[in-house]
Amino acid sequence: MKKDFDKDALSDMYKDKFLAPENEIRFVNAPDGSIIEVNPLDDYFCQERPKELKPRKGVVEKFLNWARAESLWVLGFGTGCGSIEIPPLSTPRFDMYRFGVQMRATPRQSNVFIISGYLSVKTLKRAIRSYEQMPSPKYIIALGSCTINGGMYWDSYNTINRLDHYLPVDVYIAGCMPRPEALLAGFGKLKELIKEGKAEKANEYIQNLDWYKANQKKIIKDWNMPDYNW
Amino acid sequence: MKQLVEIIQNHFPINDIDLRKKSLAFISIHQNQAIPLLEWLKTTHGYTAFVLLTAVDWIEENRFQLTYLISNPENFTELGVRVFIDREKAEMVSAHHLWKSIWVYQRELKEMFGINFPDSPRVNESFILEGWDTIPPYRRDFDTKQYSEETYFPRPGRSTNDPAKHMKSKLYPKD
Amino acid sequence: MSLKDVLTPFTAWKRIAKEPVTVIDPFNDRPGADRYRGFHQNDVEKCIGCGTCEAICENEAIDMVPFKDPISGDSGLRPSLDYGRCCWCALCVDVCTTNSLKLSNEYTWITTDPEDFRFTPGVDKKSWDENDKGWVKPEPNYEFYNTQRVEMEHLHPEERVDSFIEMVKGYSHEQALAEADRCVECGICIATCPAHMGIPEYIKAIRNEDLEEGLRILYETNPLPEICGRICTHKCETVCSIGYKGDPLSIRWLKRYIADQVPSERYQSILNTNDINNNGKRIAIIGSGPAGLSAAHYLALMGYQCTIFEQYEKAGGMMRYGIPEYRLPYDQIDKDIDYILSLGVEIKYNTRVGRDITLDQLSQDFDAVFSGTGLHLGRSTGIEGSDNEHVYYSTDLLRQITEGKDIEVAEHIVVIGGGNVAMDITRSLARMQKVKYGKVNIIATSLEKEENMPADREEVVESREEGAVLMPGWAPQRIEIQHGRPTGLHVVKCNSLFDDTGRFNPQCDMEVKNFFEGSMIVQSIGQGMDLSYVDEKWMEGLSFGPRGRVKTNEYFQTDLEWFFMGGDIIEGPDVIHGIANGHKAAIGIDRYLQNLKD
Amino acid sequence: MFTINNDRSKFPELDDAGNALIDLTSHKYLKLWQGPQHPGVTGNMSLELTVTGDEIVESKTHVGYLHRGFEKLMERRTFIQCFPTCIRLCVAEPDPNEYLLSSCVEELAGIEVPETAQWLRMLALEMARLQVLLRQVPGQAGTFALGLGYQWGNYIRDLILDRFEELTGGRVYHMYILPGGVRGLLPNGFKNRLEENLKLVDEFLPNVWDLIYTNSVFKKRAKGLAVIPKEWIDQYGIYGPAARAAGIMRDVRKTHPYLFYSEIDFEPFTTDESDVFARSLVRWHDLKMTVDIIRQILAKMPEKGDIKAPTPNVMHWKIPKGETYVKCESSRGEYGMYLVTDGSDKPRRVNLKGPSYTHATSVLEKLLVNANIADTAAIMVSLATCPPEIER
Repeated sequence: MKKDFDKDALSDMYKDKFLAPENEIRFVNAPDGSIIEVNPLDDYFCQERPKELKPRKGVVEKFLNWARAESLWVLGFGTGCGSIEIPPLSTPRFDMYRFGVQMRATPRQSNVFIISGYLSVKTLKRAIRSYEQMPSPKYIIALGSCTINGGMYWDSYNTINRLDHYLPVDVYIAGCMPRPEALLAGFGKLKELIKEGKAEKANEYIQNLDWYKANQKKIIKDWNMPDYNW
Repeated sequence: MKQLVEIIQNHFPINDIDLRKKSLAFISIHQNQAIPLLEWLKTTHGYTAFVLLTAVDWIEENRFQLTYLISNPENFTELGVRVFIDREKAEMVSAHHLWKSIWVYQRELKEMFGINFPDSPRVNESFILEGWDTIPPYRRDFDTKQYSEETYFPRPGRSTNDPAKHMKSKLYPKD
Repeated sequence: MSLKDVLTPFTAWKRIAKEPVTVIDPFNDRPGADRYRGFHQNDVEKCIGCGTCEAICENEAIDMVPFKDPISGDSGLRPSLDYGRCCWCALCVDVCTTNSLKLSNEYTWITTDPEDFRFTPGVDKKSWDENDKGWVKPEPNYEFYNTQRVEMEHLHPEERVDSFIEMVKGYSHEQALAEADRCVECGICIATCPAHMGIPEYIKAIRNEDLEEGLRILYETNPLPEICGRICTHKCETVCSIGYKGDPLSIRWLKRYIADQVPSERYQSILNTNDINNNGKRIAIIGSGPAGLSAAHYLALMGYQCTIFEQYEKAGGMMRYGIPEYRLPYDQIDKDIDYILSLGVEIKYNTRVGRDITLDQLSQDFDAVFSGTGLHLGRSTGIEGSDNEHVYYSTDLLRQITEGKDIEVAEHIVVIGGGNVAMDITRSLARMQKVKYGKVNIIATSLEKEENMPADREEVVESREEGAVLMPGWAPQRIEIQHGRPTGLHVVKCNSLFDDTGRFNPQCDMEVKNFFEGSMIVQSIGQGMDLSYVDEKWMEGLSFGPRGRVKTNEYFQTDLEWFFMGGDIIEGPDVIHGIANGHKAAIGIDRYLQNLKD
Repeated sequence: MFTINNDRSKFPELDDAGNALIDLTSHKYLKLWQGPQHPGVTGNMSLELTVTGDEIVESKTHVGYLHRGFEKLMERRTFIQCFPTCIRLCVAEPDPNEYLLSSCVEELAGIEVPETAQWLRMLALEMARLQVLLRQVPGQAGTFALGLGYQWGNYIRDLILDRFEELTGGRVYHMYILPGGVRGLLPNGFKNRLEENLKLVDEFLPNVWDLIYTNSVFKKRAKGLAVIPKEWIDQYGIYGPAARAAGIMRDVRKTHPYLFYSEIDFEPFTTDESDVFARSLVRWHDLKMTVDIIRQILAKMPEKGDIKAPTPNVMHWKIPKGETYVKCESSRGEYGMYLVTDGSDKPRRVNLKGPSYTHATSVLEKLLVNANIADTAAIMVSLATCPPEIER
């Protein structure tokens, strides 16, 4: 599924927006008196385009999908109201660990990103970085009205209206906010999709990267980071 | 509150007195007199706690209202001091020397209303927004719905009908 | 640090023997609470598509989408939800005027396609449609608008029964504001009003205390607001959406409030009718009833020179001669008519077309003719004894009362009829009985049963309050005449009026008889039209539809191009239809003459 | 190659005026960002820390990750539409928002709320406080990696949410207190079920005491950490439990009794230590007191009665021109709303002032200086920062 995309618009979008001071090239005095050049864009980021994760053949892929489905590690980044229902999930009453779901503190260890509600532009920028830092295969679960069509904040100047323009979403859960039970059911649905090999949104993101980047850059005014964050 | 307002009246030219309830009153004072009044109330009348500072945009009158709400922790009363400033030249003397917390409010007002407080610490750093490049959002002439529709791709495909107009078009289209 | 501080935390181990608290099957074991605000349900049969839910939704989550063809009182629209917007606050449920909307207690809906989250509850089948738990509007005393109407003050029955003083006092400023506040601005009523008046707008003008704007809105569609504000049949109120949970809005009294509050001398400046350009065309209007006055008003605004021919000595037609003064005082009729006359409309009184001037003559002297002659002929029951001189028609009596003529008032009176006119004559005669004999002794009988009586409910109640005895459900058989004078009316029980095919075919039980004593009988079972003024030559040019009515097009133009007809002879009978017809005919005449010019 | 300088006594270097002189290009300082991901107790917020070793020399608070522009959005909503909107200001404890908006509107419109509704409001507010404290009290230990109490507390909190669901129809966003009254009487058997849950809290209190407050590790780390001097209370704007931990009685329920709090017998706990431990202790006592208050409310409140005062038609409810400030006590301290109306059917300006506004900015920035990186979470939680309240 390729999204329609205007190449000319992109080149405009890609014009460098200003870089944050901490991302500019700087010189640091080492304790021994030598001067070290630090270029954060080169030193901290990878400048290469991401690659699609091609499925393996036959039984191997099935086995991998089963393994992936039964071990969903969720990034502990609560982006909106919905994150208030994460603690009940991770405590004894609902106990998501029995479904193979657990919270992780850093993107490098996680493969599920719960966008738990509205995303302000400022958070969207961090969410994109976090998402891109997650290793493939990765999945996004979107909670509540806000991620679908703006929800409560449909007319707010600072929150996005539809998440699927900026990040690829595998599963949507209705509600404002969805209850823990609905969230567990959402994990169930995601598992099904993974087992059937249908949770391919991360690859779609890479296929349509330019379209997503253009959308992201349209609203993130100070894009002071490289285009790819992995 | 009435007593206090009378005492203030003897020292400062205030008007628009609104004795809202037993523990709350609002007064208005000229821009130049406001900070001295606050300082005076803080030092001599026990209004040592600062509650909030916010602005109201009276766009029809082309002015901003700044409300300094201060409270007296001894007798549990609150006093709102209104100051009206010109909307075109939105600038106010900073009060950060009076309370340690007030610079945050001033920084927010600078960002969200575009009211400048020269000399207030970190007043030019962005506080809530990031890379905002149009008019400050809390001003009345900023239309948040329009901005949202232009910027954030509302999901298309919805349409609605007004019952009265719909009935007219179906039942008596020619009238 | 003491040893105790190291050891006490280990007491937590005592909980190891406790029963686990985990919900075993969170998908099935945990239905929402009884009040849970889950997904929407709508009873589409109960819903009237008023759109109040859409208006209160702060997220614009609700769209009104077509469900069926609109009918009077039902817009045919139904709310459609966008779950990309909804926040499940249930304000839509709490405000719903018909209580058709509710929330179920189901809460799980998962999909991969965000476009799925749009549906029309009750129309699109969902798994929670049969769910009977969930949020409904809290009861009691929890309303978002006042369901009780502001009571209109009336003269007390004892005060009013012996006089013709107007009995409805009218709203005060506070009452009008309170009543206008109840409107939810759905606009369902507009389609039902024959004149399609801008009801929500003028009620909004009352709320904004801008009565001048209110008057302008009234005159857009209705040039007789004082009159309509008193005696309109207010069909709008029967469909009013807030009437489902309580009383409908008093739309009629609010209209009257606007007209009452604005003094007549300010009308011209408010309505901006000081200078109207005369276009030199002349229109003849037959009859100064509501239809004629309405046509004259709108034609005059368009610049036509209008002349009204009125057979009696005062203008107003049935409004003056058919409606008793206690319901519609004459000075209020004059207020509306005087304003119309101030626009340059001319009335020729005591001029009956067909007697003093012929229609043929009018057709030559004028560019177009509008006829709104109404229903003036009383209709007879045709039963034995109805040709007696002491058996009257209500229309004649009402006219004579208005004219101030001395009429016979017997001590015992029987009125035949259950409509508003029957109530009018009953109550008028009751007043005269009270004055003459000091007591009321009048019986009104009708074919229809109590619940089907065509008269307005309040008329029925007020008649009773004034001492009249109402006997619905009796069919008149014969008037007993002794010594040339009626002594009473024989009736039999009437069981049903219409047969299965809906045709008028009264079924009576001849065994159940009754006798109503009365030395004066009034027949009030409907009126007939009188087209005798139409010359034979033109009569041939007209075609007739059902019930002997002249066929007209949508602009009330007859088959004779220059001849327009409207009001009770075409539609109704009531004032508001007459006004609507007159307005429409005025537009039609304008179009006709414009086309003629081209 | 590098020699590590362990002597940090001269950091940060000060200029002549005594301000910190931080040169990032030297090897002595490091900039470290904490957040905006949040571990569950506070909302999204980031701290820009300048550290030397594991010691913080400068801290800047960055907020705005949860900014939705409520105050702007409410300016284009009618008063009844503001009601579902404003409650989402604070996710963890939405009820004070509902109460503040309602009571502001009622005050300006001159509406008298029925007695039963007022008692029900009190019940909802106290239940909300209970569920927040059930997370917050053990949550403080959670910041020192003692997660067990958090597991216990969250379970009981979930039961309280079940009661909320029964009473209000919502689990987290209750939308219960609306202008004019509340949206429902107590369901049948509610009192008994709530009492069952309160018994669990009774049991929880000594357990969590043994687990946390006698715990040598917790004591060692929390005592003496981030002491707030008494003089700061008014100077910086410190409210609620944080002020009470410094020995200053700040509780709106006592100082400006609203609803029927004057008929309830309670005495908020105060202590003088003013460190993280003391603030946590105050919250533990608050939790105990809340249970007691709820029991008193249940005993005193009437069973039946009107739940809503008649209001004008909410579809076009206009409120006379005016302004007011109403406050109540949230679990974090004084929570106030400043409402300005201009005679139309929409508010002219709404400004919400929560304790976090000062706690998380000027106070936190000040307290973090000289603290360890590992203690930042503990200090944040002890101040009960709630970022949505700051940026709204």
